[in-house]
Amino acid sequence: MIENYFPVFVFFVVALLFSMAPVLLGWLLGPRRPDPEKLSPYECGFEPFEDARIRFDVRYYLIAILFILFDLEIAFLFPWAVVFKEMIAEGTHALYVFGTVMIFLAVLVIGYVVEWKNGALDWE
Amino acid sequence: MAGIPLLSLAIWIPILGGLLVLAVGGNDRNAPLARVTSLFAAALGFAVTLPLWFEFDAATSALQFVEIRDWIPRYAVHYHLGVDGISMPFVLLNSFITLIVVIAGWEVIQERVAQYMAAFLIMSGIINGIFSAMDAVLFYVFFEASLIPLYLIIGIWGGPNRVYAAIKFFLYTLAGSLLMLVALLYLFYASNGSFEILDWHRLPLDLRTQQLLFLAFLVAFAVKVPMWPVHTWLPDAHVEAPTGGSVVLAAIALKLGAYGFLRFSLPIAPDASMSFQWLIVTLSLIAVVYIGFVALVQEDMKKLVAYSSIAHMGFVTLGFFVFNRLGVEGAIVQMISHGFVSGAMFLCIGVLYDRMHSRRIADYGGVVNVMPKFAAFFLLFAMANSGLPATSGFVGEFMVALAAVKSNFWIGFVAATTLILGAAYSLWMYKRVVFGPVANERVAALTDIGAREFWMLAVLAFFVLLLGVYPAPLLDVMHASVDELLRHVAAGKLH
Amino acid sequence: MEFERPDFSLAAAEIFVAVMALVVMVAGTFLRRISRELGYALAQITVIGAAFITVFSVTEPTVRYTFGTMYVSDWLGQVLKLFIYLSVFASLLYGRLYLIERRLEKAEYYVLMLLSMLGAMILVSANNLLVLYLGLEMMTLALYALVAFDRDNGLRSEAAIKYFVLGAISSGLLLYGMSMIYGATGSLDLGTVAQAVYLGAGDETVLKFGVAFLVAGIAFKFGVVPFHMWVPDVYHGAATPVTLLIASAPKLAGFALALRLLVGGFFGLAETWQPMLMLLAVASIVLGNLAAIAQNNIKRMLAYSGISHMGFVLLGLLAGVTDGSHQLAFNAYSSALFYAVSYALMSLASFGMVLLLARTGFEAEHIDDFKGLNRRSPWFAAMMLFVMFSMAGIPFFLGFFAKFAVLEAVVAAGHTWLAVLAVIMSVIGAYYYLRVVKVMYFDEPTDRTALIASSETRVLLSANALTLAVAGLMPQGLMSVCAYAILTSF
Amino acid sequence: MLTLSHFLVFGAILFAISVVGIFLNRKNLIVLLMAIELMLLAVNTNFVAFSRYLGDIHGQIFVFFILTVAAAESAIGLAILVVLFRNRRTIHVDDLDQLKG
Amino acid sequence: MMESTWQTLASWFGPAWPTVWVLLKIVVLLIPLMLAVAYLTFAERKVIGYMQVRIGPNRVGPKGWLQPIADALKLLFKEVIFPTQANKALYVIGPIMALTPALLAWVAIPYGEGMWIANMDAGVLFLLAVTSLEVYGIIIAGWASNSKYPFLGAMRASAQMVSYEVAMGFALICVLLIAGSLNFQDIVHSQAQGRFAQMGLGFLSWNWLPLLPLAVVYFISGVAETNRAPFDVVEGESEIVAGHMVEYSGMAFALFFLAEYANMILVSFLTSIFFFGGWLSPVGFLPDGLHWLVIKAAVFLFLFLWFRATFPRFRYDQIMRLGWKVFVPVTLIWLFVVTVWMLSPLSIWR
Repeated sequence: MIENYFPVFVFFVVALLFSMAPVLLGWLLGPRRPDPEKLSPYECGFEPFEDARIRFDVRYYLIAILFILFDLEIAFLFPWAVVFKEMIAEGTHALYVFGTVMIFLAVLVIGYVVEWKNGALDWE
Repeated sequence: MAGIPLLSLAIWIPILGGLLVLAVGGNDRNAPLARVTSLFAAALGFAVTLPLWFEFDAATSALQFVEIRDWIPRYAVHYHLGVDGISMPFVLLNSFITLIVVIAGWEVIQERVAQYMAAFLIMSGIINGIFSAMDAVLFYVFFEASLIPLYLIIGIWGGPNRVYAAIKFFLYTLAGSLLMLVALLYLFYASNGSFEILDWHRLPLDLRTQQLLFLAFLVAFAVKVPMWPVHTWLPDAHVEAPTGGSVVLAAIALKLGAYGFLRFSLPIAPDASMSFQWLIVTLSLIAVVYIGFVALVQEDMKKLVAYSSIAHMGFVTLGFFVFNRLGVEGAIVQMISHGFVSGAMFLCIGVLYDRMHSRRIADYGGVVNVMPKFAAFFLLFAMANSGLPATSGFVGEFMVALAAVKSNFWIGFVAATTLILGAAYSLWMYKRVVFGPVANERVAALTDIGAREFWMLAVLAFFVLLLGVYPAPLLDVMHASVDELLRHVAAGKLH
Repeated sequence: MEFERPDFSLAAAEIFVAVMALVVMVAGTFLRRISRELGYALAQITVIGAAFITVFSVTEPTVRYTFGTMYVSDWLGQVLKLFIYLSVFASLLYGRLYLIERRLEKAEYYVLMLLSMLGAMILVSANNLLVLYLGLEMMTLALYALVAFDRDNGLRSEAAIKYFVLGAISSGLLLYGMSMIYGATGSLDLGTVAQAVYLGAGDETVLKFGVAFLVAGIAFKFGVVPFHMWVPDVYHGAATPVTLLIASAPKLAGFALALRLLVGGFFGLAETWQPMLMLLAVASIVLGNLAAIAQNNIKRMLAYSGISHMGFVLLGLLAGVTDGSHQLAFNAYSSALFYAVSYALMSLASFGMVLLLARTGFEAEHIDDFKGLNRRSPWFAAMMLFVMFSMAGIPFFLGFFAKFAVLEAVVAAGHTWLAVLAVIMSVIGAYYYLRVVKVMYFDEPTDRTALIASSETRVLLSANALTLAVAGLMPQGLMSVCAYAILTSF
Repeated sequence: MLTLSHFLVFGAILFAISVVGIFLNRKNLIVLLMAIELMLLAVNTNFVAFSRYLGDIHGQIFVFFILTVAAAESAIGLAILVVLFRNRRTIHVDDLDQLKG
Repeated sequence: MMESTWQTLASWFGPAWPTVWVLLKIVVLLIPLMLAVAYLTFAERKVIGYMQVRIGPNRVGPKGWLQPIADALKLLFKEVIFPTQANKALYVIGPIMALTPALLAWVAIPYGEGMWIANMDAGVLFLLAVTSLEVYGIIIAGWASNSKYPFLGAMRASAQMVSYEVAMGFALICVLLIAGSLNFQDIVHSQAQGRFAQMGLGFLSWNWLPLLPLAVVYFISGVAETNRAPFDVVEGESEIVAGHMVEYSGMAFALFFLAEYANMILVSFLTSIFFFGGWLSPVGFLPDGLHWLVIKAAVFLFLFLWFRATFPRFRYDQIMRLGWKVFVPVTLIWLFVVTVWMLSPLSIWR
């Protein structure tokens, strides 16, 4: 079981090296002629006039929050999805489990509907 | 009279009366109605206590008029009322004083009349509860609850510095009583789940436990009495309280502490009481002598009487801790007498204050010229306060002094100085206020007491004199109970 | 696969509340125009309905388990739940006008209220570390949002973030403790854990570590010193109806948490947690009372006073650890329960009074805002007087008997010095309660406007305060309910 | 090879880092939120390690729920943070000083 | 003969052999992958060129076949600019964090019956975990640049990516329901069953037919995930130039590029595996094999290019609406349908 993950580790190292190598190469091979104009942040030709880490739209936060919640709902569905077929095959409690998951999904859907209705999903 | 729960009536009639007063006279427009209702309630409250005296069986030390009912079964707490020869007179005294206070506040109080009257009535009921409770929790509940009305009385209708005085009063007494609570809980635990005071009297305890309990009780009661050095709240409270408040404070509230000694400290921790005799006696003597001197230099009449109260209460505790019948009975008589006398003194000062709005001795002089009737009463009470013969003050002080001499000459000797000091501060104050030329125009403009004040003082004067010349009935009532108490104390618990 | 279908009827109240919370949410979304009245009405119906279910669904005082052994239905739970309903009910009722005046009366508010109530209910009935944690989080998450609900108010959001951060830390501590416990005993089920602890199974060091973390987590939730930093800020910063809720229902639920974890689960490790509780209790009683004196804001003052009250609850809990005397232990736990319930009642009334005085644009948060209340409304001044004296523990009020019961247990457990310390601190505590009475009765009013309140609020608030007096005259009923609850649940 | 105690020590280190992070950080509330997440991560490590060690699945289920709750928690935390920032224009820990007394 | 060759090899390396073996496999994977990436860029230009009736690059090498190589060399010799206000460390980490997961995801992909680098039981989970990490690369890059356009671009990109991940997740749930496993091999095997497969019409047994809406959702979400046209507002030139890559140059910039194209290929592979039977042959008389997978993926890659040539760029709000208000409900409904279907007697997955 754990042996299956050994290639993953090796691959990870390779992928990391493979990603770092070009940067290193580019840095070695490319010229370096810095000048202040070139190194200043891109601003369509204007001088940068305020901190770039400006406040951004609160809707991004909203999206992030929605994503976290939905993603976790999905995470909860994964185990069920994997065993559900087997449960049907065995015939034990499949309907009961189905009911449980449907309640779970119903709650999710209610939340979703409320969000929709309250405009949380709009990006106007 | 059997079957009628007299003690319950004595407790609940004033309390319910007080609530009724609040209900009918909540608004100051209804003040007259509030006054009449409260007078009625106070009179009824006093009336139901009278049978206690007449039906009392002086031959026994057992509790009488007993009522017992479950209250909090979970902690075996009972609604257990009963009086013996020691507590019964106080119930009467309290109900009587309440009546007087209601009358005294009749015209003087113009603001929030109903609340004023209700506070006194409720307090009266609560104090009756303290004197008749035979269950420790019931006692404690009443004991602490009595703080609330008095706190409000001082704080609302008091003088300029009333807030400080009220809070100081409250916290001092609360601090004391909470330690008592721990002691009570300990006794509950030690007695395997009983809050019956009488059970505790029989509870065997070792000396060390007794001493700790005694100290816990001492803190509670010493503050209440008040004993030197925890007396400092009293002058403040007295000075700031309205007349009625001072009267109740001096006449009744101070007795609670002393009563506590008789009901708790002595019988529950008899051996500790013996072992701490030196402490109490010393403190009492300090109170008597030092406070006597302090009283002498007061400029404020109320303060002076307040200090004199402390001195007198020193006498009471002294009487308890000489452990003989004469001393204890003398102390009780002294308490009753002091109830009348100090109450009367404060009423007299109140009479002056209502007219002059000053309590400074220096503001007065020659009052006798404009208020002859008042001056006569005042003289009588001042004499009683200094313990002159034929007044009630003499009986108690004499008995205690005699008992002290019997126990130890020097104690008696020191104690006796109170007679001199008492005479000094009372009569000197009287002289400065009443005699001499008319001090100023405001004094000249004073009017003599009216009928209401006259009868009020007259009744008190009657009792002061009656008790002074014929104390026997009072003593008869308490003999049996005091004997039983002393026998119990002498027997001790360490066998 | 072993599988047993759970008995849902035992959790009927929870299910009902959960469904209703969703109903309120959907109704509030789709019936926006009438959602205000509807939200309020539905929320109250839910609370009352849940109370009915709780009362009628379990009549036998037996301990029953469902969802495996994850969920327990016993009288302790029932009693606590009923008081939780009462807290929420009162918070909704007292806070109604306040919310309308501040335009905060939205369906979401009621949803959050119901969810936090649901969390508290689950917490109260949990018999498994996981369920305990879930209930706790459900309750507190809803509370965080409630605190921040008035989103244009800087104080609210500051309070919310403080509550959130410290609450999250406390959950972390609690969880860390739970993981240790799990590791040492191999189970999340409290019964199994208790057995393992009793039998001495598992690594003792790990267990003790775990218990220490658990106690810290519980202390955070209780808001006892030294984990109390959030309490005054949150009480102060939150909208008063929310404060009212925070000061009542979560304390009851927290009590259940402490009782079920420490007593139900780790009684065998009492010698580890008892000294910790002692330390916490003493520190809270001392610091809570001392700090309350300095407060001018009544909500802060009540917060510190709450800290000291929680110290008393802990005293009751720790007093249950005696040398094997079941009688004394029962006494101690029922006294702690009694104290917690009494405190909830008192704090409902106290914040109810703050709400009563508040009006549009005016919060009545300062003690001075109570000035001369006796002139403005003698009746409510008297009610506040009841509350204050009850909190101070003066007799004829419930608060006295609460202290009485706890101190009795403490003395019986042989910790007389603790009792002495507690009463000394109570005297100091009395000072600030007296101050409120002082401003109400002794000072002249600066503000003579008449009190604005709906008649329901007036009635319930009066009833609430009068309960303190009536239960003070006849405490037996409440005491025996608490005792019976403890007796039948362990 | 890796033993249980390795994981526990790892968890403890994570936990300690997060606690230190919480109490030393006076600058940024976001960092605080991250520290809290780290704390939960430490807990999860413990649970998973114990679960594997005990051969009991419940610990892993607990982790599942912790993850969920952590997400809900950070959702609410972020929401509060946004509201706070709107009101105060700052998320510095030291600037949270309106409530005191 | 083969056996003995392996044994000889293995004996040369001793205990290091497993590592070497894995490395070999990785190299065998990575080289074609990189070539594919390189020539995908070329193909894109050519395909779009032809679609727009132009020729596309044709100068470097025969018919322009060396164009990708030239591009790579050019980028290699460009200066890597570090803007003055950038957070240097994060600035470098950004592109690395974008590419590493894009490559790492390939470790889980199966290439044929028993052909894998790592055969994980939780393969799908691993894949989801790794691909989710890519957002970090973009966010870090945008943040580290400390410049407005990259920052806004990064915000947009990440919001868009996470939005579509929800729909993708729900779509995957259905696939897992049918497969009853998180293992890629099992997922493919599950598509080889059913009445049609027995009839030799394998392609009708594949998931795309019963899960048609989900297949569409999945692939389109994949397009959005990779920030490709028409969802390429991240680098909408007219608004925010090149989004999170504005400040990058040289090889640092190339990494993002590599990541993007690697992801395109990955999405194509995944769509093939989840919904189109992976390496399974569409009809019974043809053998299964890697070539089928490659062909299927190539079709989807072509779709990528076709989309780009055909559709105008969506507005950001349209993108969000599509993700949240169309795809999520569709997947939820289909999830319900599939579940009921599975329980019903009409279930085709018994």
